[in-house]
Amino acid sequence: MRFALTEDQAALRDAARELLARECPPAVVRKAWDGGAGASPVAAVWSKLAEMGVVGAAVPEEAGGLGLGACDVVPLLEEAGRVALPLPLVETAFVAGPLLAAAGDDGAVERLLAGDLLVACALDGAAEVPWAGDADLILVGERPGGPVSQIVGSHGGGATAGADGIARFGGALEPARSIDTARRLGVLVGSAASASGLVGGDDRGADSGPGEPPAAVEPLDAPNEACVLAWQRGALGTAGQLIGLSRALLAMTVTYAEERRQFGVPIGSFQAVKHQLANALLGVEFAAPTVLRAAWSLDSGAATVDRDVAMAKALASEAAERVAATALQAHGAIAYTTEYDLHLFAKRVWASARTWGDAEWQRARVAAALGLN
Amino acid sequence: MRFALTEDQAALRDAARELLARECPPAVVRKAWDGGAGASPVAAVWSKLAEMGVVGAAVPEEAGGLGLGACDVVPLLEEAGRVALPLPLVETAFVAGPLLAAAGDDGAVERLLAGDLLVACALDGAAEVPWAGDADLILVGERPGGPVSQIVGSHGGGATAGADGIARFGGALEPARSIDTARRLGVLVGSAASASGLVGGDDRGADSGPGEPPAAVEPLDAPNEACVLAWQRGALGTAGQLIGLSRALLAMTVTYAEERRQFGVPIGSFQAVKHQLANALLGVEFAAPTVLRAAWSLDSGAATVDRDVAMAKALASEAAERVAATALQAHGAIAYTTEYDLHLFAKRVWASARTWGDAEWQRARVAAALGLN
Amino acid sequence: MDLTYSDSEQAFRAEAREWLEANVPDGLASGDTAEGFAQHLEWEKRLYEARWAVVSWPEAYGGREASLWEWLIFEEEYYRAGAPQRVTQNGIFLLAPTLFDVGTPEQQDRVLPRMAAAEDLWCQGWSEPGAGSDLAATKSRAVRDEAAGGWRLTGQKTWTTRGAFCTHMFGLFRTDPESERHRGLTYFMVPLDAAGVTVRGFERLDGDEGFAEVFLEDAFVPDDAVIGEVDAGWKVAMATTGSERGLTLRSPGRFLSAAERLIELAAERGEAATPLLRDRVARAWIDAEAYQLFTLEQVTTISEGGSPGARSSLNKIFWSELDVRLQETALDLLGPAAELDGPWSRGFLFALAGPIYAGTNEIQRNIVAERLLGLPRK
Amino acid sequence: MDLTYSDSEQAFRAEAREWLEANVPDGLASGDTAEGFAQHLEWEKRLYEARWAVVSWPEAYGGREASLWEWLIFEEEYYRAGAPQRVTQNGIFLLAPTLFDVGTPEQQDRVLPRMAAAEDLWCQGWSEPGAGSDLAATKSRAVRDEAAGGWRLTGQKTWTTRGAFCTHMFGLFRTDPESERHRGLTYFMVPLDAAGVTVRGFERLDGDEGFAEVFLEDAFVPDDAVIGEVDAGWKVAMATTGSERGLTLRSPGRFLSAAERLIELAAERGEAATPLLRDRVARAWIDAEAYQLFTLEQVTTISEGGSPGARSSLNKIFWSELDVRLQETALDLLGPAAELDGPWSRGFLFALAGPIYAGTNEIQRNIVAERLLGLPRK
Repeated sequence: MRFALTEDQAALRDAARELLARECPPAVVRKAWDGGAGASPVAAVWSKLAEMGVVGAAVPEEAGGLGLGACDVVPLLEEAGRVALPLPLVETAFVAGPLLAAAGDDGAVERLLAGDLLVACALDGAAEVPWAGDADLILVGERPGGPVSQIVGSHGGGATAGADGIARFGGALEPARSIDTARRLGVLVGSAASASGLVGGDDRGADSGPGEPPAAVEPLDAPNEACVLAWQRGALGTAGQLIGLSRALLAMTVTYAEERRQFGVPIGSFQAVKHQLANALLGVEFAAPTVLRAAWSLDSGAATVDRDVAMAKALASEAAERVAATALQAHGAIAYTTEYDLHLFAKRVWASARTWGDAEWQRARVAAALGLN
Repeated sequence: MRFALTEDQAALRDAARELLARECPPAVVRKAWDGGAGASPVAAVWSKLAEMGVVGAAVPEEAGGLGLGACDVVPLLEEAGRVALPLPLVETAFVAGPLLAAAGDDGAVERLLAGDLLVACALDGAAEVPWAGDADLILVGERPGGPVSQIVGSHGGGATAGADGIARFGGALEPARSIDTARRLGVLVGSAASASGLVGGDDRGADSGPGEPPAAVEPLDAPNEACVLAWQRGALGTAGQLIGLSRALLAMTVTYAEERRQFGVPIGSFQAVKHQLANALLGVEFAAPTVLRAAWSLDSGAATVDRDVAMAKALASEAAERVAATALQAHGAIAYTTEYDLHLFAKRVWASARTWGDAEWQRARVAAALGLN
Repeated sequence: MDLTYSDSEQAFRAEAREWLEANVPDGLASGDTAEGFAQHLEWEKRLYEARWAVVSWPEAYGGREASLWEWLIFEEEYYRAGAPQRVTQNGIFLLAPTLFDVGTPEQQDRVLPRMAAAEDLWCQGWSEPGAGSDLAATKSRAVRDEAAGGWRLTGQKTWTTRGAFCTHMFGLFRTDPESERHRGLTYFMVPLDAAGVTVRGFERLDGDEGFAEVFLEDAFVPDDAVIGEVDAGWKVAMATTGSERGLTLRSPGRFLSAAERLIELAAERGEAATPLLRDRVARAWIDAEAYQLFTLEQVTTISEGGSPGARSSLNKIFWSELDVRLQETALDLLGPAAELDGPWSRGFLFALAGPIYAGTNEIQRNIVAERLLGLPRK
Repeated sequence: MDLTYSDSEQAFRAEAREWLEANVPDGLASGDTAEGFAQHLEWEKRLYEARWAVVSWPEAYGGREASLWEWLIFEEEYYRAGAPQRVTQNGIFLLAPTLFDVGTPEQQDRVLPRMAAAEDLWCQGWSEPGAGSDLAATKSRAVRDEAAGGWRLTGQKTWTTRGAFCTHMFGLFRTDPESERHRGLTYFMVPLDAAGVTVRGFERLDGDEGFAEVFLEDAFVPDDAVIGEVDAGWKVAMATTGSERGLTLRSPGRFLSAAERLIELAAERGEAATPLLRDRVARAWIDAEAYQLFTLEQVTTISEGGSPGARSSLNKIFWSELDVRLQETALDLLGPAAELDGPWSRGFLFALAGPIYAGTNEIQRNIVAERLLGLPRK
């Protein structure tokens, strides 16, 4: 029994942290708000992550990746959260990487490893697709009614950017404005329905319902099990990112509370501020171990993995939302402006807490696993 | 439009407050913990309330009462809460008084007015009957599935105390220990079922299901409408009591926080204590007007009365539970002893918040009224 | 106890409802953008022409001398009709009550009619970079210019709502350079086109240019720009916060109508509106009702000559936190669609300001604890 | 990362489970009543005889030299088996760690075996009427009696758990009469049958006589009753709170087993367990799991030579508030039956003490803010 990162895991995480701190300060995040993944300093961050092996970290060694497990990768995703990385690292590196490899799509994997493939996911039947505006490939699927998630795949193919791949959906994907502009949100028009008609994995031969899949959509040749794992990685990776976002928001707020003086003292010396921040920290510190445990469950093929991932995402979502609210309140008016960096992190929290299953939905999965429904 | 007590209402309330402060200090409440309603100073409180007209306040004038409405009586019940009156004033004066009058049971009304009749209620199908140990008459009924409450009646008759009347239920009523011993809890044995077989009001002729009513149970000859109103008065009166209990707990805690010094200052000067108490007050101050409004709705026969009562009980229950928790925490260890008076009030809160419909159940009624289910 | 409206109040409601139904415009851009602000000004002028801009003011200034009850009714109808935000509100709700209380007749006649007609547009100049919650830390100063018969203002105000679109500002300046904290401050009115005044707009959380910084460098204002006594600005500013007109009552109508929209949203969301979410919707509606009832109690008190005093802090805490909970519930009903820039996400971001501005809720809780409960300051 | 138990740990678990299944008694009265305490003492002696009383202690003192992991396993099995409360716990978890750290070998040999065997029964004497949260306000004093080779203790201790049933007390006394606050305090062990000591039991919230006041009047204790240096009692007492053995880890097993019982209760309640209540049950279970995982992290740190330090305050806040939420959920599941004096209402009343004792959660939050987040004290 040893519940802590290995030295190797910690070293890799520290290297990623260092790279991201250097390459992706808030000024770079702001570039993505305006120009997306293609904006020059943003694209460079992705290249460096690819060079370092982070983008291909979860791709099996035989497919050219680092072949790392969730216990290795989730700490990296926390680091991505810590800088509010304005790129789909969870979706590309953690969801798509192993899934495309499982589907045997060597071409896509090669591009992914080279840093030439950005992936967006809409795996819960929702019409909103974060990162769609920058994606070369979009994974579409349905939120599971039962305990096992189905993954539905479609890849745009070709090295062209988003628009081309999207056109092949048949349906239209219209750009939409997220509160977090960096997320380059797209909305599948007329297509929560049409997307959910595209059943992939082992079910792809089944009757696909009223909407025939548009010809250009290629089902993903991945086994059901790989699809289930991909969904779990998406939720878990997002939970990890939320932990990182929370830690960044807390750090920012503590620094401000030490510096900002009102009534002749630092505002951080007021007990009301102290206790609010203590509560915020409490949420994060008790969510973080559940995230790491879920990673272990995923890596070790534990029977409880679905429940463990659900618990982790539920706690991480709630913790991050509390941190965001507390951070804003402790800052006061200054954080209510977009000139201050806090909003870059807080908006990512508000958006991602509700994707990959929000807290209540994930708790319901836990309840089901406990026989409570 | 004028949302405040009239001068008369305020004067009556003040008179009751004065009487109760004088006659029912915590030392008297403690007597009831040991000896129930019969203990000498406790019985005297009831006599004085009867003399003052409080016990018969809601009985129509033509039946010998004061003929007052809910807007007059609810403030009195708040005062009863303020001293943690260890007697079933809500049940006797507010639920039973007008109901027995509506049923034309002159004998019972007469005894009630004279202060010779204590009434317990189990109107929600629960087996637990607060105040049963002291009751001369027990009203039994079912919690409504729909928006209209059914009242099921049975009176013990005779001037004898609880045990005799109870025996006439057919089923057994066994004494049970409540966390609030003053409530003289009884449990209907084998009889959530048998009690709910006794359908009263207009439905009393209907098939009463598998369990025939025991012969000794006399259905109450009151119209359905009177039964519905009785249920509403029970929930509303309890809400009022909870407001009074909350105010007493708050006052007690503020006094202590001013006096108790730790770290060289009054503990009430710590911002953490201040904000917890401010939150507790907030709950009470926003619950109280909903209680008064529900009283108005009852008196004016508003179509929204059921919703208004539900909202009042929900908010008053939650507010009181928060106050009780805050009061205990702010006091610390001293309030965790039965030698200190706080527990007399807190335990009444914990018990009565969950009778006459707890907060969640009452909110569900509001949701139903809003078309939310 | 009487929870019914009189015939004349009901007639007032009917008149307001009818007019609003016929006149409320649709699809205005946000009033906190340059384009939207212009659109909202047109609406303000329409309100003024129909005498709905300042219902509780004297007729001479464009009002209807409405009672507080009628004001509440109007607000209820206003929100019920989904009418636009009031871009004039900081003048009407913050400056005007002070002028009614302590302004000279000349000041009232000069300022109020143009304010009502949305000819002069007022923003507040309370906060400074170093003075947010701690308003008494105000550093901006006013130096006497005896020769010119006025004052020269220097300093920086910030987080000034819609400052970039307004024509005038009111706020506190330190007139006694030796003074500290609450003493030696004076309440000024400043035209933003005065020489030495620079306004820079900047973005709020929702991306609208709703804030401004106002830089003053030796900007001249005449003596009649001072409200109340020189050096007594703190008292002047605070006097009206607890008073009738300066109650800064957030209209219950706002939250009641938001709760109704939330109920509609829950209905639209069908199965996605789980029992837990429906319970939260019911809570939001109940809280809006409780807020309404609390307000009715307060208005009764005021109508009978009382003052809400520190109880207005309860008011502020409750509405601002109720608003956040309500908007959060909407986002959770929307799920993944919550991040779309739209009315609900904007409502959420807007609500987040509530617990911060007009005295943070931490300050308000101190007031509740110390002034209502009587807990010791130290 | 390795979340599996070794073969020997699994064997340890199996042995503990088997023994507990065969030996755990049923239907003991509360250990906080005179009758129940006697019953619990019998249980303690049985635990001791089977060497389960103090698993982590050296074999010489009746332990098994169990690792922290094994201790966690034992606790998990203990709660899983529904075994009785440990009436000896204040000695074992509060005094013993201090003796292991700074006691003399003579003190260890004299005190620990009898503590393990439940022959001496220890209660704590921290709080005084004027010193609750503010332990440094301790007024009870010890005066040197050079001739007799010891100290004379005078003062009053209170809120002493099970004091009326114990034989010994440990606590702080002021040995330097000139000293203030944390200085000049000394850590003493006091036999409660010493001349000059009077114990008065009184009721806790649940009606059990679980508390006592201890009055000392010139009670004599010899020099070997002092733990650590004279006047260094504060340091002695605090040193072990952050250390391994004095971690005062609340065993995760306790909350995991309570959460399991809650799930059973929800099942029993059928329809009355609404979706909202079921969600709260799931929350309680999730929180208990999170607490378990947090503890595993802490034990990993400690096993590798680290110290949890101020992080143990996170621990205290979390378990105590989780416990209250869990018990409240049970009461809400029970509805009108919640007021019955029974295991759940007692569990609720017991849980309410959690945020108060062992440093109120207000104090703990200060520690978290100041020592973990680094916020300024003043």
